[in-house]
Amino acid sequence: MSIIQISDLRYQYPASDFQLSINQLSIADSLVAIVGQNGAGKSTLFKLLTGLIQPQKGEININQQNLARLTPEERLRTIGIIFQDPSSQLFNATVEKEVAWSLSQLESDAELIQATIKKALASVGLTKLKDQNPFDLSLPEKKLLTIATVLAINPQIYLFDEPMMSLDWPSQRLVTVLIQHLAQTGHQVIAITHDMDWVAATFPKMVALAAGNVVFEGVPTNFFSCPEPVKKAGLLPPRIMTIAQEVFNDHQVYLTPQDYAEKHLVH
Amino acid sequence: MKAKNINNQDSRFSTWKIHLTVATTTLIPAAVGINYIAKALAEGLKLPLWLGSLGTFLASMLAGPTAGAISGFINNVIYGLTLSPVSTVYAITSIGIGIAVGILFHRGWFQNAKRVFVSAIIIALVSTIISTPLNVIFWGGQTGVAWGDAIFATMIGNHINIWLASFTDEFVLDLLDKFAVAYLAFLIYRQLPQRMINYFKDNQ
Amino acid sequence: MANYQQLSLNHLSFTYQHDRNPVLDDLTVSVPLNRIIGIIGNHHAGKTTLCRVLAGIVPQIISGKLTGDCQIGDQSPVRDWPAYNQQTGFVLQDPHSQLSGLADTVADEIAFDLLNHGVKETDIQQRVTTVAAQLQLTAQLQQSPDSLSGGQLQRLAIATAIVTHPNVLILDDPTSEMDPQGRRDFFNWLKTVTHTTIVIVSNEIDELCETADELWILEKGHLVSHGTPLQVMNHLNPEWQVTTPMVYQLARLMNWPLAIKPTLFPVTLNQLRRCVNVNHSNQ
Amino acid sequence: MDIRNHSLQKTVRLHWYNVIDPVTKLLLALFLTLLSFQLTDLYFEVGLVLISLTLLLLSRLSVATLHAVSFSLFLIATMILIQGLFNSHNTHPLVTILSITLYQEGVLYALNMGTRILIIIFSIGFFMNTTTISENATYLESVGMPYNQVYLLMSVCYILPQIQQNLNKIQFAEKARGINLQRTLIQKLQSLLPIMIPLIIKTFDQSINRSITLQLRGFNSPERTIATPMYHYFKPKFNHYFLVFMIMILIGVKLWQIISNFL
Repeated sequence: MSIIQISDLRYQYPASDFQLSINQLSIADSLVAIVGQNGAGKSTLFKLLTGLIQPQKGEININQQNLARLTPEERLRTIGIIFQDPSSQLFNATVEKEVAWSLSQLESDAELIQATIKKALASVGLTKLKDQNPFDLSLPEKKLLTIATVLAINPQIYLFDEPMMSLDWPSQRLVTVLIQHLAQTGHQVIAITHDMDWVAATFPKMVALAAGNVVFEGVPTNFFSCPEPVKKAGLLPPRIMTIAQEVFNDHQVYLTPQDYAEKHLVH
Repeated sequence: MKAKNINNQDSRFSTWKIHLTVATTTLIPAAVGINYIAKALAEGLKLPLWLGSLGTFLASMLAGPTAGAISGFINNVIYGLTLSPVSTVYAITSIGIGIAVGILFHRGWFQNAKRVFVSAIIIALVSTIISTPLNVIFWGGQTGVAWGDAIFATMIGNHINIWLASFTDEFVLDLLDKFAVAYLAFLIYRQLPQRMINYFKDNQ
Repeated sequence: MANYQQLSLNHLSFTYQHDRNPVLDDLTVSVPLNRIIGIIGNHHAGKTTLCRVLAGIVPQIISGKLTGDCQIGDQSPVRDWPAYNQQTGFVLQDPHSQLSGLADTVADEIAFDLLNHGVKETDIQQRVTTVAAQLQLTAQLQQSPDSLSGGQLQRLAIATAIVTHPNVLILDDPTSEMDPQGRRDFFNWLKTVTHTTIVIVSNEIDELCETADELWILEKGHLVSHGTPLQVMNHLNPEWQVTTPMVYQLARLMNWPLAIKPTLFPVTLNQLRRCVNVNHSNQ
Repeated sequence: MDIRNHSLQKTVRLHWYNVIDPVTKLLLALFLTLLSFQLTDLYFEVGLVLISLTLLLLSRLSVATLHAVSFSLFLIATMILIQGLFNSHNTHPLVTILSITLYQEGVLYALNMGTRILIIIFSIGFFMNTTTISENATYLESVGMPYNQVYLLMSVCYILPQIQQNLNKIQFAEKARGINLQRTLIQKLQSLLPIMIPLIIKTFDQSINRSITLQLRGFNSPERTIATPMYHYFKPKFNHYFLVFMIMILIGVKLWQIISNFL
C-alpha cells in the first residue's frame, strides 16, 4: 500500500490559460476515483502522476520518494497506466508479444516471463487470442489487452483512464472485479471516470476536480449528500438518487439499488 | 457497385483528370502526413536519413502505383510550398519512387526480407537517376547532406565528372535511405489488419 | 407482402470479405417507421455491422456477402443507393473521422453536406444556425473543429448528420465521449425528434429504455430478442449477459411489479411512478 | 460563400495582395523562376532577387520563409566553397585565405545558382504568405477544378495537425510503457516502430472512416454548390493568359537554345 503526496503543485500547458493547481492532496487509499467534467484537469493530473512530465512548481512524492527522481525501471515498477484509447499503445505482432514487450525490459528470465504473460492474459480472459494481431481485436478486447500489459509488470500503483468507456457490460464487470482484486492484494488503484454509478458502487474514496482545482476529497456518500460540489464538478448524482428524487421526492443519499433496498426494507 | 468518382463538371482541368476513388482520395493525404511525420522523427533522432517517403511507400503498397505517385507528388508540392521551395522540383523523383514501389509490390517484390533488399536497390537507383539532373541544375550537383556532399567535394576535387560525382553523392544517400524505408514499410505493412488491406484493394 | 410503412429485415445475413463467419446471421424483424430503435449487445454481436447495412455502407463501400433483404419504407439501402443515401444520416462510432477534413470552422463543417446537396447559399446559413442551436454548438460555430472536446465533437457529428433533414438517422454509440450532463441532454433532445426513423446503438441501457420504442438484442450475430423495452428487459436470458436499467433493478429488489401486468417489472421512471402509486395506495 | 467568410472578413483587412488571385501568384512565381534560369548575368539575377524580395516584404514575412532562407543560405555557402575550390572551369583566382584559393569562375557559378534559389523562395513565399488554405480551395473550385482534386491537395493541410496530435498521444503512451535508450542506427530505426505502427494504423483507419463518411455525406454529388471566391480579384483571366504567354516564350527560347546547340 503506497501513499501519494502532492504538495503545492502547479502545471500549465504552453499557450493555454488552463492551470492545474493542487495545494495539498494525499492519496492513501487502495481504491480512489477521480471525477470531474471534461477539461477539469483529470488527465493532466494523470500525466503528472506517471512522472513523465514535470510540474512547473511543486512535487509529487510516492512513499516519501520524489517521483521525478525515479529511474525509468523504478518508474515502471511503481506506476502503470492504462490509457483511454487502447489503440495508441499497441504495436506488436501478436497479443502475447504485446504483453511481453514492457515486461522484457525489466526481466530476463524467459520462463518467468512466459509464466507471467500466461497469468496476465488469463486474468483478462484473452488466453485464446494470444496469437492474434492486436489490431484485429474488438475495442473491449484491445482495452483488456492494455490492462494485461500492465498486469504483467505488476506495479504498485495502477492508473486507469476512463476504464469503463467503450467496454461492454461483461468486460465492465470483469474490470471491476479485477480492480477490486488488485486493491485487496496491496496495490493502489486510481481511476478517472465519468460513470457516477460505478463510483458509487465500487469506490470507497473519491477526488473531484473542477477547473484545475480539487473541489472534494473523501467518501462518495459525503460528496453526493450536498448538491453544490456535484454541480460544480459538472456531474450528476448516481442514478438511484435521481430515481428517488423524481419518483418519491426523497433527497437522501443512496449509492446503489441495494443500498436503497437495505434502507427501506428494514422498516 | 463500387462508388466511383462521378464528376460531370465541365472543367478546365479535365486534361489531367485521374480516376480516383474516394478511398484513395482520403488515403493520399494520410500518406503525405505520414511522410511528414517520418521525416520529422528521423530529424528528431538525428538519423542520417530522410525517411520522408515512408507514406508514399505504404500508399503504393495499399492502393497501387498511381496512389503512391500522387502521394509523392503532393508531398513535395506541399513541402515545397510550406518549408523548402526548391524541393518542389523533386516531386518528379517522388513520382518515380511511388511508381517503382507500386510495380515492385504488385510483382511480389515485397513478400520477404530478401526480396525487399533487391527492391530497395532498384528504388534507390530510380530515385538517383531522376534526382541527379535536378541536383546539378539547382545545386551544382550537391545534395545538401553534409557527408554525402563531402564525397561529392572529394570527387570533384579529383577532377571526376560532375555528373558522376553527383550521382555517387545521391546514390549513397538514397541507398541507405531506401533500405531503411523499404524495411520499415515491409514491417509495418505486415502488421496492418487484413480488413484495412482489403478495403483499399477493393476501392482502388 | 411489401409494407412501405415499416423498417424490415428479412433473413438478413452478412459476411465480410476478410472473414469466414457471418457477422450477422439470419435477422428477421420489422418495426413501423418513425420509431426509435435501440440496439444493445456485447462485442462481436454485430451492432456496428447492422448499422452499416442500414446505412448501405455494406456492401456498397465495404465489400462482403449479403443475403436476405433489408427494406426501409419504400427503399432498400442495398438496391436504392444513392437515392436512399440522400435521405439518411449516419453518425460513426469515432467522431473524429466523421469530419470532412476540409473545414476551417464548425459552421463550414455543418455546411459541407448542404453544399454537396446543392442547397442555395442563402438557405445554408439559416439551416446551419438552426441545427447548431439544437445541439448547443452556437458558441462554437466559428471555432476550428480541431479545438472541440470529445463530447462537442460528437454533437458536431450529429449536427452534420441531421442538417440534411434525413428520414432515417443511424447513430453508432453517439454518446461515448460525452460527460453525464451532455449525455442526458442528448437523450432529451432525441425524444423531441419527430418524423424520423432512428436506429441507435448504445451501452446506456437506462436512457435507451426511457427513449426507445423498440429494443433489439444482438448476440454473436443473432437477433435474440426484440420488442418494447418493457418486454425485452423482463424476458432476458442470463446467457446474453445484458445489464438492466436501474429502475428495473430497484423494482425487482423492492418487489414493485406493474399494476396492470404483475409479472412484469417497470423499466422507465414513469412506469415506476405508476406502480409505486398503486403499491403505496394498496398498503 | 457566406458562412465561410464570415469570420475571416470581420478580422482581416483587405490588402493590396488580396485582389490578386492565387493562380496568378503561382504563375508569377513560375515566371520569375524561369526568367532567372534564362538570365546568366549576375546583375540581372540580383535585380530579380530584389523584385521578389520586395513583393515578399510588401506583403508579410513568415517564419517558414525565414527557415527556408536560412537553410538555403547554408547550402549556398557550401556551394560557393565547393565550386570555388573545385569547379572544372576555374582559372582566375579570386581570394586566397590560408593557402586555400577560391576561383572566380566557380564562385560566380555558385552565386548564379544561389540567386535563382532565393528567387524561388521569395516568390513562393509571397504566394504562401498572402493566401489561406481555404481561399486556395474555394478559388480552385470556382475556376473549375473538380472538387475531389481540390480536396486531395488541400486536406493535407488539415490532416497534419490531427496526425501530430495523435503522434503526441502515442509517444506519451509508449514512453509510459518504457522505451530503452537507443544508440545504434538499427536500434534507433527499430525504436520508430512502436510509434509508427499505431500512428499509421490509426491514420489509415481514420482515412477509411473518412472515405466512408465523405460518401455518405454526398462528397461525389454532381449537384454540389460551387463556392464563390472570397475576394473580387483584379482581372484574373487577363493575368493568367498574359503570364502563361510569357512563360511559353521563355520555354520556347530555352528550347531554341538547346536545339541550336545541337545544330
